[in-house]
Amino acid sequence: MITIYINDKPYKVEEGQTIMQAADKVGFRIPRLCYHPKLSIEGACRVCIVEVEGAKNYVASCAFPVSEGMKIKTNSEELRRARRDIVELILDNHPQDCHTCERDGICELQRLAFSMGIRKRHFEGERKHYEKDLSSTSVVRDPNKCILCGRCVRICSEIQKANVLGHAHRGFKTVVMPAYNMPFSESVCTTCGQCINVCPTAAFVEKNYTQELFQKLNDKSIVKIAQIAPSVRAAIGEAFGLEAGKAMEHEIVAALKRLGFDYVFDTQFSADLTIMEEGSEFLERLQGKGKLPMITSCSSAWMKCLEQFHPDLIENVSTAKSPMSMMSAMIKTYFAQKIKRDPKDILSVAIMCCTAKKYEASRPELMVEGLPATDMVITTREIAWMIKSSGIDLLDIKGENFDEPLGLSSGAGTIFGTTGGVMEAAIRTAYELYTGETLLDIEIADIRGFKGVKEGKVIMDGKEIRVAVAHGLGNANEVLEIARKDPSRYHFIEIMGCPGGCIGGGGQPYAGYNSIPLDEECLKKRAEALYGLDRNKTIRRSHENPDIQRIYKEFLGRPLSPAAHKLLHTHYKAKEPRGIIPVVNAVL
Amino acid sequence: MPVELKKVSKKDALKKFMDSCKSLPNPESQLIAILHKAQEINGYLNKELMDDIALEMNIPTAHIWGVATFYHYFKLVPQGKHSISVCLGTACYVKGAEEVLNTIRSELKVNFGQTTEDGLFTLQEARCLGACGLAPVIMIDDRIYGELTPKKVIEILNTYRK
Amino acid sequence: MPSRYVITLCDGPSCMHKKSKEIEMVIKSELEKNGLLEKTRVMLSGCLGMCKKGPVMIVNPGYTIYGGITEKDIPEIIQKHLLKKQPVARLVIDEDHLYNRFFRIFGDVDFFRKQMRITLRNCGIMDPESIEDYLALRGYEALGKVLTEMTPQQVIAEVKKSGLRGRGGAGFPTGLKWEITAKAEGKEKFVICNADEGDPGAFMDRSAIEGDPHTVIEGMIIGGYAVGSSRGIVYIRAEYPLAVKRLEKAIVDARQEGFLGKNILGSNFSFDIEIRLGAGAFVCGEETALIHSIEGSRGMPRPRPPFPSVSGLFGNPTLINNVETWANIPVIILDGADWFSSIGTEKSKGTKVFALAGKIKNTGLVEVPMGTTLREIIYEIGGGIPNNKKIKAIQTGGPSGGCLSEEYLDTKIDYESLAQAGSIMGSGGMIIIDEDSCMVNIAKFFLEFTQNESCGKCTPCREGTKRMLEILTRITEGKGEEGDIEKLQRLGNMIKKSSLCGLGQSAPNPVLSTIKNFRVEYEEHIKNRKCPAKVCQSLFNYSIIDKCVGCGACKKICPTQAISGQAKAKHAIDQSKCIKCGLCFKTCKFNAIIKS
Amino acid sequence: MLTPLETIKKKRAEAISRIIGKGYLSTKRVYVGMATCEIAAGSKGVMEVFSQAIKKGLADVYLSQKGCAGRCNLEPTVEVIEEGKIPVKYCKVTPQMAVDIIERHLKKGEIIKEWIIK
Repeated sequence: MITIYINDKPYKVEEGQTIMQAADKVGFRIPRLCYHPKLSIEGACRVCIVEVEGAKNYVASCAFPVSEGMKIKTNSEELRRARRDIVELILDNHPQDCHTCERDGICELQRLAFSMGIRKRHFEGERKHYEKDLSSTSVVRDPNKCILCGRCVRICSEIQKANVLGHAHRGFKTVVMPAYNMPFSESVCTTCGQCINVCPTAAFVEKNYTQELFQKLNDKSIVKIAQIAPSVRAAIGEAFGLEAGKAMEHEIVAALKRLGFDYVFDTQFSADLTIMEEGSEFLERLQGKGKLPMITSCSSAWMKCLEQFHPDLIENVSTAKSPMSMMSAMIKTYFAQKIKRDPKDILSVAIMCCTAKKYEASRPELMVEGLPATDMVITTREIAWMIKSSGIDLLDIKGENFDEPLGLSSGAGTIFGTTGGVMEAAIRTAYELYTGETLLDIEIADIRGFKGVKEGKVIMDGKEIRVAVAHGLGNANEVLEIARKDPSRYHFIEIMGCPGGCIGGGGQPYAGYNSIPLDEECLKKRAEALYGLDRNKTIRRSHENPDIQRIYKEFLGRPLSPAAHKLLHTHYKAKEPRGIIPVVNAVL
Repeated sequence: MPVELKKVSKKDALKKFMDSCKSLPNPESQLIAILHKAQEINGYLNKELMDDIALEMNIPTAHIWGVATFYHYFKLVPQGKHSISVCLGTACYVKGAEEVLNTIRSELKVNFGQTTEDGLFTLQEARCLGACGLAPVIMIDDRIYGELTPKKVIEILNTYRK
Repeated sequence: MPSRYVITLCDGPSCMHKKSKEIEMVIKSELEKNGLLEKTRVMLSGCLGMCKKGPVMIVNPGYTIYGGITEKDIPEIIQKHLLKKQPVARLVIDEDHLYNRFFRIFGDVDFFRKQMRITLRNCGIMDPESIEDYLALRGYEALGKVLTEMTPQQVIAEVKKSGLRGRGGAGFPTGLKWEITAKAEGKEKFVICNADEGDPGAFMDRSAIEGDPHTVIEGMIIGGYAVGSSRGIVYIRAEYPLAVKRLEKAIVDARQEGFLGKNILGSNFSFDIEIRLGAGAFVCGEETALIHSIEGSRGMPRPRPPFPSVSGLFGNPTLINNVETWANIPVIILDGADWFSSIGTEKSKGTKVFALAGKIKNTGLVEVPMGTTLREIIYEIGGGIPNNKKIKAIQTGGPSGGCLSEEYLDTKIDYESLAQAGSIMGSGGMIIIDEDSCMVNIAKFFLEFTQNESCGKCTPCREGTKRMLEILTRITEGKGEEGDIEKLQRLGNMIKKSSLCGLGQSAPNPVLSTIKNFRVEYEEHIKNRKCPAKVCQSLFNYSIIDKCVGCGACKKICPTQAISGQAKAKHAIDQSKCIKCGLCFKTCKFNAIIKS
Repeated sequence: MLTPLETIKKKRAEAISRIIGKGYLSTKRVYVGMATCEIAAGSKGVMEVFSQAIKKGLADVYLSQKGCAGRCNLEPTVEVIEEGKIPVKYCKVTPQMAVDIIERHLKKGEIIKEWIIK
């Protein structure tokens, strides 16, 4: 322990940390902007500057290490003014359209400006003017709102390792963009939306479909059906000011009904369906029909990543569609028949934690009966806004149940929303299908938690089944490298495109006033909400779900049947442009 | 077709250079040298070349693009037959580089980074050509012209127009 | 028949006084006695610069210098040295400072006489593409000495003792940097020569490499030996093709002679050098940006610590010095730290090269001992201001430096005094500004440069310099507002203290120093809408006075047809058409066009 | 075995004798500035004049290029050096002047005073 002085008072702090880390622990939250605990230190915004006695200039507290006897000032008059001026300079080159901006009220820059006390502007001048990129199905890029903190560039290269974004040009003309300033839709963007999560402003936002949806919800001639992904319920409360970790299952169902949906189904049901198909596929592969290790295919960002960055592994990936697309396929066939409606008259809306699902919905190979299976994908953020905008009080609403016959789910379907969940759910069912016995100890600790790459094993009938779980595309790359080098190391690999799995998806609520995007504590609470829902269920294995048994009996036959193949399975192919994952991370 | 042939050999030359880079320690650090080479071969950098470099050297295209746009030296559009660099170093500035520049601008009707309509000249700014004793100077291709006046500049430009 | 020996006898005033004439007579008679007169040339030379040890003579080939000789010593020298090829050791002196040779050729010219050439000692007197020329000038001897007689620790101690400080701008003690790098742990270590000289108007690095590339190479090898590195990199501007070519050749030659490569000169020390080209980014002179550029990335700086000496290229300890710093090393090793530290001021030792430019008679590169005053440089070396104009300001340190007014002329050149005066040593640009220049415009010029070269990473530099430039621009356009000076100062001070790297931290210097030293000019622009030097185009008009004879030359050259008038009658300028290009003003032979 | 320092000294002796072998001592030495700045000022043409003259039989002249001595405003510069005599430094040399230097100075020993750097 060493002693440092902050604003003249001594504090004992640990050595080897930065001024910012030390100050955080003793109760000084130095203002910051480009800093993110999960990303490399950029030191670019200069908002977190402090005075250090003996240093000629201010130092960036995010990068400067503490040392014995260091005397730090975080709030001197001159420093406050410098910091204020820096934030003003950012504002001076930023559109002044806060009241019409999507991030109004939840914008980090806006909060920062307020807390700096910027009430008068001194240095206004030329502002940047660039084209918005609206080409992507999922992410809208607006360079005018970009303040060049570089968080998106870092998350894209360091965590997701997709390297889609980079700084281009220099100086005042610096812009964050994909290579060649190409439209997002033509780039190697996996549409994961993590850039949106970390962006402090509205330089990245999801492609917004709320207006279209409002319009359709008023259309009396069609049947409006919603499905809700597991992790939406784990996070939507945050958008309404609740602490992370409060599950809002029945409340959303009720809210969606009030918004005008005729039926609200649960993507967890189709998660169970996925387990039936994927589990059976895995057992087939285990018996020599198909390549091992088998890799999951639920995550849309991962699937785009696979096609662009790992086309050599396409055959290893399960052909099972994602739960969303299975649900949509069932809505437009099985359910359409049940309610005797032409699938053309059905609007299938998926409420997802994810921006990549917007891309998945546009994949032509997922069409059913010549129609898009999913008509619209709405993120947690969008639906939260719609609920607020419609004056529906989510916090004080009487909960309702999902509709039948696609609303009942097992606990296995619930935990799909967190990293390791698909694997755990799969093991619960595969074990029984393989051994004929019920797996009793169904909570598999090895593959829970937020370690980048997790490994586990189960013994099925004396056979050791080795599995791996990775979340975030960077970790995915790592686990795939291991598997490439040693193909027999794993039998089954779960990959989720986003850090933490779907609960950390690119469409989840923005971080609150005092929290940071992708904060691990927050992810833990969201995961715990899902694990809690699982624990409270009596049915915790997908194959035990009676509605799953019913749909096979009435409609699909059995897992991997021709009908199931037609509606619940798909295929992937290598995509251009081909992306590069650098061997050495030279991008830092 | 001869045009096609030429294209292939350009690619080959670059490939050969990249192969030699790969045998060095930290090959990815040779990116700037590779871009220099690509520009030398092709006159400017285009998407096709940068894509090739990305795949060959295992460097993301966004990174290559970031580097190519960061440095003044790299050109992203086809260049004129002759490149005119106007030195805007201090010595030249003090001795009237601005006048020279304005003359060239109005004479050729181009700005920095632009190429004349006839494709003959591309105008560029230079930091310091290291010929301060001759200020103000311009460099056309590899040749330096010094102690310029607006009149002299026009005469020089005319010699390239013939 | 060509001579086998050449004896050069110093004929300088001091040696003359010590009887060199008499010695010459003795030499000739001794040669005759030994039958060597035909095969030997005896010559007198100008001062060889070793007056204290005079009389001095040099025997070639071999470049053996004898000092303090008397008539009595001659027979011994002739017999032993010329006949038996054994130099007379007791008379041989090592006093021949490397820097003296330059003056044997150039010492009679005022411009050079006041200078002292250490780093540029060979520039202009040797063929830069000949390693033989360099060897003849005691090249690589320092390397030999280091490898034979000194441990790495001793080399570092010597450099520390010399008091040498980084010549790239900030003046960090070189020996300390070496020591930190030597102590740092890493898989491998790197030695880098920063030759990304980018200050507009400064070209000493180019000149040094073009004139004497081996010195830099030798310095780097010694540095590599001292810190335990085997990989050297020269990062050089692509805009310097000739320097690159000469450096490449020098490296190949040095390799061939065994000065680079494995087991240099039979020692167990190995070292090699590669060249990396820049691609036109001023900010790459900043060491962390330079490292990123070598790594193949955008040349953007990163926060320090960690310093490159601890974690630099590819995360390894990296020693970075600039060209001029490296060029000092061989001299320090050969002539000793004591000698080196006897030159200069208390805190700044040795010499500094300046690129003298602007409104001065003798433009060029000058190398002077630290402690020389600005006045000496400008008037005694530079020859003063041409056309009887008055000096207005001295700009040092390039775009990172400041403008000093006339009252600072007696400032002694060293890191501290220049900083105290409000400028910096920088890499050594020195621009002389006369009364015809507008200081606001000069400040704008430099800020335009740094603003254009800002990498765009940190907010203060990226956005702040832009705003400062906007304010300056409006001042020069006559649209300045009350409070603009204060805004410039507020922004400038904030940028100085808050920016990430040296570029941003020094970018406001030209503005702040001109406000400090020439505030009246700013006020004239803002309050009275006047440019006292008549440079800012918006603040004056061209008009034709009665001196006009109506020759029509102005009318002919005017690009916008703004001038009208009958032949042989006074012409007039239509102000609404005039774009103030100044062509008419330059063309008029009768001084009939004035700025008002 | 030689120490590195001895090796260097040996190499130096060899280098000097090679230089002398090229005629360094017994002739007039002509140095033409060939740095970027000098070339920009036209020194290539000057160099050409000297080297052509030697090719065509101009004897007793040792021609070498050199770096820049720092006299920017006087470039191109040419030095004519004879051991024992004060070196002669010409400035702003044009190819035509180079011809004159050959004819008057190198061949006849006349120092052309008006072209000398002062």
